[in-house]
Amino acid sequence: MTTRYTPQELMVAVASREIRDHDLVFVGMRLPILAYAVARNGHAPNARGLFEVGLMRDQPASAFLGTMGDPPNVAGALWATRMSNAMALMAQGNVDLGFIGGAEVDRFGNLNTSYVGDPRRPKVKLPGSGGGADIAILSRRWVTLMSHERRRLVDRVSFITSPGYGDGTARWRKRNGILGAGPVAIITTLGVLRFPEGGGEAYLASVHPGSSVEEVRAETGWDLKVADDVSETSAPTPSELDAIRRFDPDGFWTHRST
Amino acid sequence: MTTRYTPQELMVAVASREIRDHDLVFVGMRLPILAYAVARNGHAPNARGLFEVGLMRDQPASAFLGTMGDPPNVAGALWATRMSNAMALMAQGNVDLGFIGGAEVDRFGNLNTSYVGDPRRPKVKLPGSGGGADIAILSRRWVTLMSHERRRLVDRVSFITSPGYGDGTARWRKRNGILGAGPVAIITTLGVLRFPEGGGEAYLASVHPGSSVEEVRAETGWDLKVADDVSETSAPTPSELDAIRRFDPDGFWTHRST
Amino acid sequence: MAEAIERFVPDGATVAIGTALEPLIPFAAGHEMIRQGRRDLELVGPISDALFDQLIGAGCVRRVTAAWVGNVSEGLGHCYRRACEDGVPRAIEVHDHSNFSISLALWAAAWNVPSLPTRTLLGSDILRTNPDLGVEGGLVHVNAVRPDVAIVHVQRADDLGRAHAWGPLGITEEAGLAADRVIVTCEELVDASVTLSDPNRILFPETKVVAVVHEPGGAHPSPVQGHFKRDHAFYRDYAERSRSREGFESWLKQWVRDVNDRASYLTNIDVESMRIRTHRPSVPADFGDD
Amino acid sequence: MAEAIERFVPDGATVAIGTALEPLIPFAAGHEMIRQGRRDLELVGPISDALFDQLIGAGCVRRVTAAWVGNVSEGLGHCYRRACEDGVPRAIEVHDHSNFSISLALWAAAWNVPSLPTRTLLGSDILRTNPDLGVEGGLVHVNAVRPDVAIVHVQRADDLGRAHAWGPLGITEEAGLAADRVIVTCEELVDASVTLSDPNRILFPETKVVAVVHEPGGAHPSPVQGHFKRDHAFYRDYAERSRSREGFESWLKQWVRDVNDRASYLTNIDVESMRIRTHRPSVPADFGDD
Repeated sequence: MTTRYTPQELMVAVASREIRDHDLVFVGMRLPILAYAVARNGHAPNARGLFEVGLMRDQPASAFLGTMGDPPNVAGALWATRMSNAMALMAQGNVDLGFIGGAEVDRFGNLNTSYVGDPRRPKVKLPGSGGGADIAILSRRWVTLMSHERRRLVDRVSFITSPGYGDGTARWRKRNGILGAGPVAIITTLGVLRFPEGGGEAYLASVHPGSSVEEVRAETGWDLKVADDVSETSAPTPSELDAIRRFDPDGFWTHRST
Repeated sequence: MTTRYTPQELMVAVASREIRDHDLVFVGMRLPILAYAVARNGHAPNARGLFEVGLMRDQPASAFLGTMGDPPNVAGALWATRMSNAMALMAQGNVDLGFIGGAEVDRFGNLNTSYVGDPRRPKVKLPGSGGGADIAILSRRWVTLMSHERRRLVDRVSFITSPGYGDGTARWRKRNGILGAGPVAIITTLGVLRFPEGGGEAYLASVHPGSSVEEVRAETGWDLKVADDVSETSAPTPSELDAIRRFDPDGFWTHRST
Repeated sequence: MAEAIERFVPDGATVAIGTALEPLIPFAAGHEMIRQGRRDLELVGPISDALFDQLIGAGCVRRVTAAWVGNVSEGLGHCYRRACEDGVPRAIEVHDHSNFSISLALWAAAWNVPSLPTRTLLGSDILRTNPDLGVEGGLVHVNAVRPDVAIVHVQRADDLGRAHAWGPLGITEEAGLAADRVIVTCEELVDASVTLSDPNRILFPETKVVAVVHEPGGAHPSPVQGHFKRDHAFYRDYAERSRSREGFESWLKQWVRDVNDRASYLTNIDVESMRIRTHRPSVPADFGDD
Repeated sequence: MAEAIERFVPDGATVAIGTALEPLIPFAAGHEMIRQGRRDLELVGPISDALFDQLIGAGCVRRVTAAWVGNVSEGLGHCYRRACEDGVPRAIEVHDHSNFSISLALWAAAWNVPSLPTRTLLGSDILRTNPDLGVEGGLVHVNAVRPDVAIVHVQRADDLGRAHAWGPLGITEEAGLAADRVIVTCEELVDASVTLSDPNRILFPETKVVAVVHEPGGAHPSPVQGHFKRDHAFYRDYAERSRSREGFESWLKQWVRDVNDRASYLTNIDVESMRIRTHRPSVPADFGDD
């Protein structure tokens, strides 16, 4: 018997595995909130979540969250404070892992959530950084989640909102004075892209069940490198799915028809 | 019938008269706490007091205060916060009047509360600035209270902790980028010294009952100018004395033997 | 409310609003600005969950100084897109920030310094588009942003301006300190004995507060700890209808222009289904002094 | 207490202590440092009401980074004077600050920037003596001060490090954020259900807190809102006896060296006369969420 799951549920499960026990995680919104809940209920019982709205938690909220500022995320919090205090911890290198959503990502892991086209007369005005730039620059390592579409995975973003490895040259982050080590994974609806040690260009590390290397490459806007040992992404375990469905009972974030 | 009062009681009464109605007063410690209480109970019922420990009050505390952080000063406060927030208001020019205690003051109103002699090997190490330098620089106008002794009112302080009018040259404060207008009075145990409009050198404006211009000049470490219209300082009124004795019932600050 | 907005939010004002991020957004105050036809505002905030989008769509806005403008649970801000991409209903200027940098811009104003340094934004193209950000000595310098007025919604306040809010506060404290004046809207108008029972929870010095408006439900559809859940469906409906200019106009007519005030607005909402019914009272702190 | 000081306050450490100014001074922790013969400490604080003076007199201190060192109700710090003027019992280095600038030094560390700008101290000779202050572009730049450890006394905390303090907080918050680690001493050790009932009153992220010590009366003679008045007479006695080196030594023997711990110390105090007996409970905030 195989368990059915949505691409978003798989993404949440994969994202949750990026969280190590005892990590302080800058959680962000949407799927990462679920990923934090899954990890905390599974392999990372000592992780803590930090939310830019001004919250720290251990246990995930006991009810569905539309935003990180929803009342269930506040009840039982370990700290309710100002945003600048949460940012202070990240600026000190205390945040082990951050999650960032993106509209566009490029081969060097740079995210654009600001402008498609000329910022003075944009083709598309995206909402902006929010905390994305802060996380990309100040967290120790970070992960982005994205729908895998050719228009979203582009060769070079026209506007770097949240810097990955910049132009891909060696030590670009260091030369720019950036504290954190940079992105470690791009988790998409089709697969998982990773970066070489020390950063640089993304490569395909695993393909989700039901997709293929060829499909992933076709949906990627540059000539995507593929790991020699490219594998199939492990499907969500039953306990991961249990946790996901507990925290998103109506499939609001995970697009499950209930 | 004359009412007897101590020099400190007179100083408090004089200091209280510097507070205008609706002023936000950076209160400080010791006699100014009493001065605030007297003003608020008398001619300045809409004044508010700000304390660097992190408090704002309207009514003076209902019991004796040994320090601004004593529990009666907190109960009923309008705001209990961080010091940097109180300082923010002062940096914005919201503080109308500040009080500073001093060990030494000079003819240009500069205060030394740091070092007598070479700072590297001081003859006397005084406690330091506390909030004094902040008040001297950031409050709109300020007043100092001091025992009138030749060793305390000196020609030039060797160390400017809290700047008055510097070297006394025109626009010294402006040239140094200092926001506030500077000291307006030095209230001593013998008289009141004031400054010309726009700052500069202190002159004797009034002499306390029982003292004289000659005594004041003899106890001052420079050739003190005397106002043409030098007057006698008005004695504390009965209602001023009432208030002083209510807030310092044992004469702790005002040296009254009870 | 009408009087507070009329007196303290003139055309052209720089207005910090929605400073707690997703909770406590003063929608009622924002809608009153729209009804009064306010023009040329500069909006200042971290993220804005739909309120900035509405003010932009209504043509009230000249400049946005913010980290994010959209609809947190739904995504893009359609009015924001139209204004930036097509100048509809009018072109706006955008001063891009990150969440951290907008906070620092307000702390700079609160402490009255021209700018504050930070390590965030290094390597980001946000540095290229916002003239209020500079790089020197390997650090980003964030210029002060001083709002003329900060508008906050809180759980309770007294009529002398002592406001209590709880839950995450985002950039509320620095916005209030940086602003020349503060307008407070509140769920409950309480006696001073309540606010002064806990001076640590008072957000701002009362010397900054120029108006207190008792406006229950004034933050709907955003959540208010202890009072209201977030109305996700309302945000979804707004996102869908505001996709087109016509849809937005019809939404605006229904929820703002054809409504006299917040009390009337609330008659069109199923308030009871949004109300929080559980209670989790904080354990009191004892301010005993003698 | 002994274990917390032993483990987390090594010789040579930079220690922020007494950060709420006059209230909540962790005297018990300071006395334990003296008993353990700690050496070469750098003390960081705003004003210190006698505790710095005692640590200096006991020879524990290499450097003082502070705005004011003395005895707030009595005046001069006699041990501080002897150390600065005569090098007794040892010479100390002084990094002079104002209250505002020491706060900014800690905010700089909390935000991990080399310095923060300010308009205070312009025109003050403090700029001449403290190498951590510079002037450029018409502003003073205050270098970051990062304590190895901040020690705070609070009204209540749980054993996982969530600390509630109330009343004025001075520079406590920035000291805790700036420090690598925080030691909390508390009047009451409470269940997590108490601290988590009010997350807004939690001072620091628990990730900074390395030790919680239940130490009732641990701030005597400084005041603790809701628990203890300030013991003015005790400060006066200390001021008088510490005038001479011998007097200080005898004071130190009586109150620190010949005392095993805070519980023994308190048997020599008329604790009951210092205890606050009135109650002024704060009105709860409702964190209801559903």
